[in-house]
Parts: sequence; C-alpha cells; structure tokens
Amino acid sequence: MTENTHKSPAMFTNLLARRETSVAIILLLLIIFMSFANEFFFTQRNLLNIGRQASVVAIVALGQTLVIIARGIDLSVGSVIGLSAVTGAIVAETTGSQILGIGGALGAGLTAGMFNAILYTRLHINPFIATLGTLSMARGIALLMTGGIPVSFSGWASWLGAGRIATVPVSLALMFLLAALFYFVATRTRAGRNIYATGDNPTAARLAGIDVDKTRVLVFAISGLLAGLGGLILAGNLNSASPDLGRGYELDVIAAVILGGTALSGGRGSIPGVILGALLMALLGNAFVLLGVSSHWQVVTKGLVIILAVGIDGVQRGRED
Amino acid sequence: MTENTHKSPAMFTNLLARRETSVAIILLLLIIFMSFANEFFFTQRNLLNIGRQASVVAIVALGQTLVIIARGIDLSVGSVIGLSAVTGAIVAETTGSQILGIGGALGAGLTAGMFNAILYTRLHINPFIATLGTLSMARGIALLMTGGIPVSFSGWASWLGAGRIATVPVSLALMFLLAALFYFVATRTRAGRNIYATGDNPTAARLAGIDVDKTRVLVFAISGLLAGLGGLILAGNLNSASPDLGRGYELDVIAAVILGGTALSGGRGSIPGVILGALLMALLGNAFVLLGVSSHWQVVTKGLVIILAVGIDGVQRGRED
Amino acid sequence: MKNHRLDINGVTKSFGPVEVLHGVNLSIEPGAVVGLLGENGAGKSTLMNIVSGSLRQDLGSMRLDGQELDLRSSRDGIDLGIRFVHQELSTIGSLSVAENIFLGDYLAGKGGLIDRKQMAKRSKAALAAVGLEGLNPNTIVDTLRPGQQQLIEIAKAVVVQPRLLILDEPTSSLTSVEAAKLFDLVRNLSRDGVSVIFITHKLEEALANCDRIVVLRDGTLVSDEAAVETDKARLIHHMVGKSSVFEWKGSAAKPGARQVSIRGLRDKSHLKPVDLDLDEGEVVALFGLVGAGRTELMETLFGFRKTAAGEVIVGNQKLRLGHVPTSVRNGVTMVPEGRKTRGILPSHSVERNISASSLDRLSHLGVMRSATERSQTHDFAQSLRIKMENTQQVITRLSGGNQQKAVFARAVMVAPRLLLLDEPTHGVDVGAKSEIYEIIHELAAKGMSVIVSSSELPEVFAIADRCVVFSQGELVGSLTRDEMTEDEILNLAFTNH
Amino acid sequence: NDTLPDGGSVEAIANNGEAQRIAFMAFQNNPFWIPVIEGAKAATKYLESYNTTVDYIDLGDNLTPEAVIAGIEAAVAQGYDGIVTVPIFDGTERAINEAAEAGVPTINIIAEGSVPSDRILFIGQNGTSAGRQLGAFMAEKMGGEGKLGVITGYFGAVQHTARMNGAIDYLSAEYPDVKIIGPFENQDRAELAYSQVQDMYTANPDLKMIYVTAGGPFGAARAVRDLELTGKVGVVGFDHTPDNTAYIETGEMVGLIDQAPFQQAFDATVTMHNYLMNGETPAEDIMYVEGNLLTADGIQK
Ligand SMILES: Nc1ncnc2c1ncn2[C@@H]1O[C@H](COP(=O)(O)OP(=O)(O)OP(=O)(O)O)[C@@H](O)[C@H]1O
Ligand SMILES: Nc1ncnc2c1ncn2[C@@H]1O[C@H](COP(=O)(O)OP(=O)(O)OP(=O)(O)O)[C@@H](O)[C@H]1O
Ligand SMILES: O[C@@H]1[C@@H](O)[C@H](O)OC[C@H]1O
Ligand SMILES: [Mg+2]
Ligand SMILES: [Mg+2]
Repeated sequence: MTENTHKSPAMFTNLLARRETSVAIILLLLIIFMSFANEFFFTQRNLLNIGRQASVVAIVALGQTLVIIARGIDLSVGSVIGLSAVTGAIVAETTGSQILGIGGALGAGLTAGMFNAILYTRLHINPFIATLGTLSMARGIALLMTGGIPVSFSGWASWLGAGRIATVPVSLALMFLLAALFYFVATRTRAGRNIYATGDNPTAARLAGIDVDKTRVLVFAISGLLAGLGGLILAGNLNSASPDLGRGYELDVIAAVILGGTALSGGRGSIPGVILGALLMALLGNAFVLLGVSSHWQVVTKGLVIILAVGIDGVQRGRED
Repeated sequence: MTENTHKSPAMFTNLLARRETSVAIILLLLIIFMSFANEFFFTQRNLLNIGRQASVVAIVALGQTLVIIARGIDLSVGSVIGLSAVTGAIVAETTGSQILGIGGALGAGLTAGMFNAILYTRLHINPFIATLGTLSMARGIALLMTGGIPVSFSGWASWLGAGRIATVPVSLALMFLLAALFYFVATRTRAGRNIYATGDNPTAARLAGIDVDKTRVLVFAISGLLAGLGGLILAGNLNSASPDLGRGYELDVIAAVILGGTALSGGRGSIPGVILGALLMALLGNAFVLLGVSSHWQVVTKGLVIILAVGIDGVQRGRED
Repeated sequence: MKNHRLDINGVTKSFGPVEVLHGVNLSIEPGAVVGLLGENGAGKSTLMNIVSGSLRQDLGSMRLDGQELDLRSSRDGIDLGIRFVHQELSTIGSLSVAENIFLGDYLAGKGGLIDRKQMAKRSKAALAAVGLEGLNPNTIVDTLRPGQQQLIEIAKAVVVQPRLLILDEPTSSLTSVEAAKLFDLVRNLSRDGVSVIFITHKLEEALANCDRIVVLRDGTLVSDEAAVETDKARLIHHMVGKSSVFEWKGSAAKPGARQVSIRGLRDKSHLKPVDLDLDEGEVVALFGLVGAGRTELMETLFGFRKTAAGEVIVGNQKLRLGHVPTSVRNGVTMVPEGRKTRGILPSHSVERNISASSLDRLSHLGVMRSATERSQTHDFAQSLRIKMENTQQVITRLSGGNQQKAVFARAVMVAPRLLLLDEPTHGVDVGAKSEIYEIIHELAAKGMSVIVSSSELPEVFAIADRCVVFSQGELVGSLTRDEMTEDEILNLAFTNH
Repeated sequence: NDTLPDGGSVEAIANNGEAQRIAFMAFQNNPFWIPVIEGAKAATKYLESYNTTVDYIDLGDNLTPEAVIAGIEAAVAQGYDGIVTVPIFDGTERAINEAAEAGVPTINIIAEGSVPSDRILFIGQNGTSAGRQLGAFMAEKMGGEGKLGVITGYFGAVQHTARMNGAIDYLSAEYPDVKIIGPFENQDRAELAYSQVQDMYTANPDLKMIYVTAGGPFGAARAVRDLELTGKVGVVGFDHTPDNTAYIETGEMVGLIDQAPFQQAFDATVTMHNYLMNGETPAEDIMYVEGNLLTADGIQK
C-alpha cells in the first residue's frame, strides 16, 4: 500500500477535494476584495460585527447539520426561534426570574425538537412534512401566547445577545465554543459517529445494533434546543421577543449547512464547513451595506455567489452517478 | 399466480396503502365538516373559488412533482413566477403584442428552468443549492427589470388569471387539463418512465441506457415553464406584475407535492396526489375565512392538518428502514 | 439438546400472504461449521435474519446454548454473541475502517470519548485475521473496493469472538486468495468453539470447508448431511429436485463474421490501450485478479466511463463513446457488477425493471405500449424462471438472486448485438446459473457476441470460446478454447504482479 | 441649488466647519420606498453645497430588525457622522443607543419600535392613530354599521398590528354596530388578499368594507371588481403606490392613506445636517406625520 509514502500531496488533494475548501476560497477572495474596496472593512470592529451577525445562523445551523447528517431536515427552526424567545420572555416576566426565563426559552426549543422527533420516529412522518407542520404550529402558538405583540426581554438574555467579553460579542464567543464542542461530538463521540452511520445507511446502522431512533431523537432535540438558544440570543440582542422573530431563518440556516459541504442525502457533513457557510452569508450582507450596492444587485449577487461557491466544487468533482 | 383471485380486496388494500388516500380522507372529512359548519361552503360558487385558489400552486406543483420524482428539487419556482410575470408584462408593454407578452413570460420561465438544469447537469451543483441560487438571481433580475415598481399586465393574461368559461375559472380548467396531461405523461409515456427510473436509482438508470441528463433537463425545464405559466396567471389575476410576485411559493408548492405522496428521495410520486395536496391547502385557507377562525388559531390549525394528513399514512405504513 | 449452540424449532415466517419458511428445524453444535445451501429465494437469508434478531418469526422458537431466544432487534442478537455478515454490503461509507469494525460498539476511553488509538490497534488484529494486514484502519471505507469492504464486515463480526457467526454469501465479491484466507479464519474460529453458518452458492466451497451441509428448498429443510458423505450432484439434486449441471455445449461463433472491434481503447485512469475483436456468436471471457481492469474496460466501451482514446465498432456502426443511450440504441447492453447499487431500480416493479432498457421498442411516438410491455416482460421473467408472485411486485421483495435475473432479463430483452456481463452470476444459485449459461449459449447461437467478466474459472470453462486475461489494467493474453488451461490462465493473470 | 425642493420643509443651516457624512438607510422591497429614496436623493443634492455628503445605503429587501442593526453597526464602523434610518421593529433600540454612545446620532423615520431609544428625533406616522383615522373614515363611509373585513400583513408584525388594532379598537368603542370579519393574514401578498375577499364575500354577502393594513390592498380591490361589487364594497388601505391608486380612479378603492414619505426622508436628512452643525436637538423629539388620505375626490388632509 502506498498510503504513507506521499502524505503531503495526498493531504493537499484531499483538502482540495472538500467542499469546505471551495467555500473557504470564496470567503478568502471576498475578504481580500473587500479589504481593497473599503477601508473600513478590515477593522476589528467591523470583523467582530460580521462575526456577531453570523452567530445566530451559525449556532442554529450546528444543530441542523447534525439533523441533515442523520438524513433528516428541520424546517421548523425559524418558528422555534420565535416560540422560544416569546416563551422565555413571558416566563421571565411572570416569574421575575432570569434563570427561569432562560430555562423557558431553551425548554420551549427542546420541546419543539422532541415533538418533531416523535412525529418522525413514532408516527413515521417524513421529516420535511413533520417539521413544516411544526413550523406553522410553533408560530401559531407564539402568536397565541403574545396576542401578536412583542414582549420585552432583557436581563441575561441581553448579555447573551448583545454583551461583549472584552471586545468580543458573547454570541460570537458562544458560536466558536459550540462549534468546537460540536466538532468534538461529531468526530469523537459514539453519539456523533452513530449520527453519521444513521444518515449514511439507516438499515445497515440498525443491523449493526445502532439505535437509529434514539439517534434521530437526539439530533432533532439538539436542533430544537439550539433554535431555542438562537431565539434567546436574537431576542436578547433586540431586547424584545416578537412571535415573528426568526421568520424565514430556515432557508438561511439550511443554505449555510449545505454551503458548508453537508450532503442532503445524509452521512456526510462537516462542522467547520457550516461555520464557513454562515460566515460567508454574513460577509455578503456586510459587503453590500459597506459598498452601498443597490439591493436589486444584492439579490442577484447573493445567488451568484452561492452558485459559485458550490459550483467550483461541483465542476471539479464531476458527476455523482 | 394468484393475481386475479382476490382482485377487489387487493385493490382496496392497495388503495389504502397509498399516501394519496390519507390526504383524500382528510380532504373528504374537511369537506363533510365544512358542509355542516357553513351553509355557503357547498355552493358551486364557493367550490369553484377554492379550485381557482388552488390552481396556481397546483400547476406549479405539477412540474415540481416531476422534478422531485427525478430526485431533484426546485426552490426557484417562487422567484421564477415573479420574473416571468414581469418579463411578460414588459414585453407586452413594449411590443404591444399579447402573444409576445405570453411568450415572454413562458420563455423567461423556461430559461430559468434550463439555467437550473445546466447548473445541475453540467456544473454538477446539487439542485438544492443551484435552485437556491436561482431563487435569488431571478428575484434580483426581476427587481432590476422593473426598478421594483409593478408593471400593469392585462389582456390575455387577465383572461388566464381571472377569466371564466361558463362559470368555471380558466385557471382551474387549465389545472385539470394539465393534471390529466401530466398524469398521462408520468404513467404512460417513455419520458415519464425515464423520470421515475432516474429518480429511483440514477446509476442503474444510466447503465440501463436511460439518458438521465436529458431527463433532468426535461424536468427542470418543465418546472420553469410551469412557474412561468403560474406567473402569467397570478399577474393576470391581479392585472399587475410585481417583481415580488410568488415570494414564498416554493414552500407551498413543495408541501403540496409531498402531501400528495411524492417521496423526496425520488422514484416515487403521483400526479393525482399533488392535486389533492394543493386542494387541501386551498381548502384550509377557505375554511378559515368562511368559519371566521380566530386569527392566531389559523396558523396553528394549518400545521396540525398538514401533520395529520401525512400522519395517518405514516402510522399505517410503519418504518421505512 | 443441552450441548447444542443453536436450536431452531418449527420456525415459520410469512411476508404478507406468502409463507416463505415452513416450520424449519435445525440444530448446531459448538464449533460446527454448517453450510446452508438452497436456490435463490429458498429462504436462507430470511431464516438467518430471524436467528440474528433482525426479523421475527411468526411461529416456532429458538434456543442459544439452551437458553430461550427472544430477540427484538439485531441489537439483542449482537449482545448475545450472534454476528451476522449480511448478503448485502452493510458498511458505512463515510466512516473509517476502524469505526466500521466497531460500529455501534465503539470503544470508549475516558469520559465516553471514542478511543481511536485503541480501536485502531484492535482493528489491526481483526484486519490481519481476514487478510487485510496492510490496511490503515483510519482509511475511509468509501474509497475501498467491494471485496475489501466485505472483508471489513467480516472483521467487524469477529473482532469480539462471537458464539455464532453467520456468513451470507461472503465469498461472492472475494478473490480466491481472499476466500482462502477467510476459510482459514473460519477453521480457527471453529477450533475456538465458534459455531458458523455459511451460506453460499459455490458448492465446492461448501464441500471443502463445512462439517455439515443442510439444504433449504422452498422454505423447508430437505437434507442434512455430513460434508464428507455427500457430493455436488447430490446437493444439486436436493436443491433443485433434479440433477442438472451445465456443461460446455460447443462454440456458436461464426469465425470471420466480425461483429465487434475495439481499437486502442483506454480510459482516463489505469486502463492500457485495448484491442479486441469478437465474431458473431462468440463468447469471450475476461479473467483477471481483482483490479485487473475488466470492469473498467466494459464500462469504457459501454460509454459509462469517460474514454481517453480509442474506437469501438459494433456491426458497421462506430459507437459514440461516452454516451450509454447511444450504445444501447446501437445494440450494446450491460449487466453491471453490484446489483443493488447499479443494477436494480428499487422502487420499481419487476416488470419495469425488466423493460427499462427496451422503452424505445415498447413505445410508439413516445407512448408506452403497455400490453406488449406486460406480455414481453412476463415471457422473459418466465424463461429466466424468476421466482416471484407476479411481475407487478416491487423488485426488492425478491430474493437477491432473482433480482439479478431480472437485471439480466433487462439486458437480454433488448436483443443486443454485444452483451456485456460483469460477474453476472454473483449470488445466483446453481440451478439459475446453469440457466443463465444456457441462455448465454442460446443468445450466442442467435449471433450475439458476449463479453463476460468472471472470477470463477469453472464459469470460464463452461461458457467461453476464448479467454482474455487482464493484469493491472493491461490485456496480457488471449487464449483459444484449445489453449485454455487453469495454469495458463492464472499464469497470465499474474503477469504484471 | 439651495432652494428647497417641492415636498421638503426644513432648511439647512450654513456649514462653516468640516465636511460631514450622513448615512441614509432604507429598504427596497416594494414601491413604497421609491419616494423615500427620492427624498433622500433630493436631500443629497440639496446638502451638497453645504459641504455634507449623504450616502444612500440599501438594507435589502428583507424587512427585519437584524438588517437594521447590521446597517447601523456598519455605519458606525465606517465612521459616519450621523444616521437616518427606518427602525420599524422593536429591538433596534440597542444598536441606536450604541451608535449614540459612539458619538453617532440617529434620526428615525417612517416607523420605530415601541421601546424608547437615544435617537434625537422620530419623524413618522403612529400606526395606531393612522388606524384610528382610517377607522373613523370607514365608519363614516359605512354609515356607522355593517360588516368590515380585515386583512393584515403578518400577524406578528408590530406596525401591521398597530394599524389593525388602531382601527378595530376605535370602531368597537365608537361604532359597536360595525361588525369585524377576521382578521386574516395575507403575508403582504396581493393574491392572497384577492382570495380572502372572495371567501369573505361568500360567507358574508352583506360585506360592506375591507381594510388591508399592509401589503397588497390592490389584490382586494381587484377581487371587488371581479365580483362586480364596485360601489357596493370598498377597500381601504395604505400607501399611494401606483398599483393601489389605480383602483381609486375606478372606484373599488375608497380610501388610501399615505405617510408623506418624500417629506419624511428629506426633512430628516436636513435636520440631521443641522444637528451636526449646531448640536441642538429638535424641540419635540417626535414629529407625527398625519396621513394624507386619498379618495376619489382627491387628497383630504
Ligand atoms: N421483505 C420482504 N418482503 C416480502 N417478501 C420477501 C421479503 N424478503 C424476502 N422475501 C421473499 O422471501 C423469499 C425468501 O427470500 P430470501 O431472501 O430468504 O432467499 P434466499 O434463500 O436468501 O435467496 P438468495 O440466494 O437469492 O439470497 C423470497 O421469495 C423473497 O421474495
Ligand atoms: N491499480 C489501480 N489503480 C487505479 N485504480 C484501480 C487500480 N486497481 C483497481 N482500481 C479501481 O478499482 C475498481 C475496480 O477495478 P477494475 O475495473 O480494474 O477491476 P476488475 O478487473 O473489474 O476486477 P473487480 O471488478 O473484480 O474488482 C475500478 O474503479 C478501478 O478504478
Ligand atoms: O409603512 C410601510 C408599509 O405601508 C409598506 O407597505 O411597507 C413598508 C412599511 O414601512
Ligand atoms: Mg439471500
Ligand atoms: Mg469488476
């Protein structure tokens, strides 16, 4: 076997062959371009802003990545963000306790995730439809809880959403922390490996004695929980929990996951990739504002960059069947 | 062989085992319930209204069904509706020709579909990402073409969107016509066979001599074309083509397809099913208004019914792996 | 009773209205190696699925070492030391070799984290036991060829010593060297008291390596004999109810009636330029060790794989290379290696699986002629004796061998001029095998040229007019029927090694 | 060059110091924004001779508080001296306060969140009072009784809810004989408004009036025309965009209120310039803009 003889070129080819790389390249090119195009771009303040803006999508996308690796999909995250924010705010308001408020938000997210999991594993409802149903229900419940009117939400949630440690936004720090944790979970724990196995070949995983249902419950629960955390951060950042919060996030989140090289067909996916994906999307938004590009061109360019980032990879990889 | 001995019970079990059936049952229950709950529900006029309301989603969903059966997905349909409407309106306005306007709208849809197809088959970009990119680009181009200002669009488009033949809305008639055509194509033609085979196992299909790339181009082109038709109907109905038209339709359309029993994993799917799915969604909207369901409950109920419609089927079918 | 490892008592199983196992009884002693034989669809895999816990019997009971077995999932079976290497490849492509070996039972170190070092170390030992000593346990399984993946599954089954090891057609994707290693392993395990149930369609293998051979026919156990007291003919008789083995029927080739010529064909990776001609009715076997380049040659000439250079003429038609649909239209079809991944359309009925390559002929102006399709596919299914309820059945409900026959029917129904068969009898039972040989012979007699890749020498001798040998991507020799001897073929195959 | 354009009402004070940079940030998702942008452009031209540059920054077509915050943060990072923006959501206060702390003042236009912030001025319409204004108008048109269908944009959107409740609360207090049908959510889609009007009429053949609080009033008007109810059922909504005003002429739309968007944009920008010159905060920190109500008889103030 020649495995070890040409280690570095092999590693290099290997690196080039990964989707993450093509996203990283686009990201880098964009950073270089922006550094020349706008003097304020490469300031610490602006870079930290971009990081903070990426953090909520990235955090929610971490959970989504696991769901998709396990061959599921969670369309409900956007609504669950809203439901959790609202629940946290109301609990904090009625009990006067910050801890209970945070617990309420995370609890609501977890509950929604478990609900999705039950629909999938017990009622055998296709996750796309199950979570589409939850998308509507969660938002409806958030509306019922608030009567459609935003509830103010400050205290600890604000610290999560708007606080800074030295100059680094708390939510950005949290994103990196969670990314490290998830990287670890995905690659180094039994649960993580079971997630890959379940998504790659559910039947084989089951025959190997893996509890695929438990694995599915786990990923949906995590996705719900992180959507809850996302809701907390967003509401904290805004000091206000609106039932409308998070509307449409599901597409951004899923786009970040797929940009980062996770396959919708399951079994494959990368945690660093999803962080790159979320950063790319935030960077694009920032770039347009900095360059003052007309919003009509923003919309076109955004589409183009998404296609480009994945296209480089696709052309090089060739057909899959 | 025992094929013919127990024909009727077998047919019955067969019928029960289909996803369409569970959607049909929910639809029926809803119709029965509504007939008692509201005196106006079961009037010809109201039923025709529901049909008209379902028609655009249903027509666009017919193309989406083929795409999904071939193991693709087309997220761009909502934006393509907008782009086509705007193109048709501008062409009709500048040339003064109705025919050219209609051709422009359909042509824009077809072009967008072909663009998706090229991204997928030539650049090997995953259809989810490719069409997400097109979603953004098509919307952006529509905005650029109009500067964000709606263009008025009447003439033949109005007839498509708001006309009636006797009392039957033209768009509803068109929906049934197209559904019949697509049913025929899917089940009785060579092209239909190729679509199912491509989605079921692309590698095996290719080795069997099926031109999977041509098949993929075909389904994306059809999906784009029908989105163009959808844009024409919507704009005609409102006499106005706004670049914003069709925003968010992709989720409704995909939901109708999946409600109707088409599997996201490809190879399986039904044309009658998708019509049932679209009708169910339109019926829900109609029921809310007729019954005056209190506002926030509308959102909750919608989610619940979606879950229910598929849940019946899931529970009965059991696990898939 | 007490010193039986496994007792199966009256196990019955139905799928829907069809009963596929009728009260099977079987006992196995510790350390025994039992061969389980039977035609495709006889119920072998189903019985083993029940023993391992992945299916549940309708009636009957089982005991393991005297203990009543009540298995609810394969997990329960695994926990009791029952390891089942399935007929279908069940590796997880995105995980490493070591992770596959410890799939579901990863070794954990401190704090529940996977202990990669320990897993790699212990994997190495298990890999060595199956003859993969050189393989790096951190390799991602996707990059390995099917044979290696199969061996990894076996390594997974024996990494912790099981009480009962079930091997369902483990040798179908292995080379003879690899298979020999496997049998060494089986003997060692048997010596340590592991009981082994071994399913195969290769009778020689069963006779040489098992203590006892039992035969399942149509869901009933029809014989149970010591290996030394039986022989091939008897076993075939038990399996199919009659004694028929296919023998060389003479050549159907029309010398000089050139039908296919391949010139300087190579792909973009490891194939060296190939020149090869076939006459009408000629059957050419491709032989080679694993990785020799047979699959690549066939896929390249079929248009499935990109061509770097060369030309292919079939009839008088020069093929447009790199485009399968035109190849099929010009009379070339292929039965690929890997039934599940590249052969069947899993959600389609048997009928539609069979007709998939003939849609041109079965349609008029793009509209399918359903009645013709139905009757023709039905005829082909019958003539290949595909065991099924009817042609409307979903193909995945058929046993593996019958699925393979349906894919075979698909390729033949086109009435091609050149038929490419890549390991066409993988997982096919003896009866069906000789039927397939018979059909190949008949097709050749009608003037069809056939290229068959085979790893089994008996198969080569049963059907080939000529044997072309590949070694490391290069065509190293061509032997006529008269020149063909086992030694000569093997010698050539090792040319570049 | 330094004459006020039509529609602008605030004069600039002379700049004897350094050049100033103002960031004007707005969205662009529907025609409503066109006069807003025109106002900003007019201010840009007007202030040129006062040594102040105004950069128009497009916040995109997705109206969210996150987009506003990202815009403000970017403007502060780029060292603008002042910001004029459209923080139509609760939750944008923090970013505005942080900008103020960093020495960058903000003026809000069109609509702002319900929580107080350190902005120096808000020019815009109060959703609740605009709703009340329309409520009174509709009650009068309906003769104080009958059925009123309500279609709102998004159930959770603050501005939409304020406009909706402004009217509903006023009517239930003053005109108990007006019966409310709905509200129904049309997600700013004209085609949904169309279907909802159709369905409302099916269930309520005695429908008199329809109130659309946000996007797509012309869809409702179109439905009225297709049902041949012109003159019997009227539609009331917001914004003098071309697709809406077309139905005033034909009679399906009986009232359209606007927000004087050009004036808001222009005045706010010039006021910001003046503040940067003299550092004096405006006397009132809220300037409510009364809606101009457009009816078939022309504009009523
Ligand atoms: N999941 C299933 N549903 C319905 N029928 C099935 C299913 N699995 C197997 N069968 C049927 O049960 C019978 C026995 O199949 P089984 O797979 O046990 O055969 P086998 O002896 O292993 O054959 P082979 O040698 O081809 O692998 C076949 O007729 C097959 O069609
Ligand atoms: N030395 C090699 N270099 C590059 N690729 C190889 C090599 N050996 C094998 N392969 C790859 O392994 C796969 C199977 O190889 P090939 O087609 O050469 O084998 P074969 O003669 O058909 O034997 P088998 O199918 O039994 O493995 C091919 O995809 C080929 O690319
Ligand atoms: O008030 C405005 C609303 O009327 C328009 O439709 O969208 C933008 C809003 O701010
Ligand atoms: Mg079997
Ligand atoms: Mg091969």
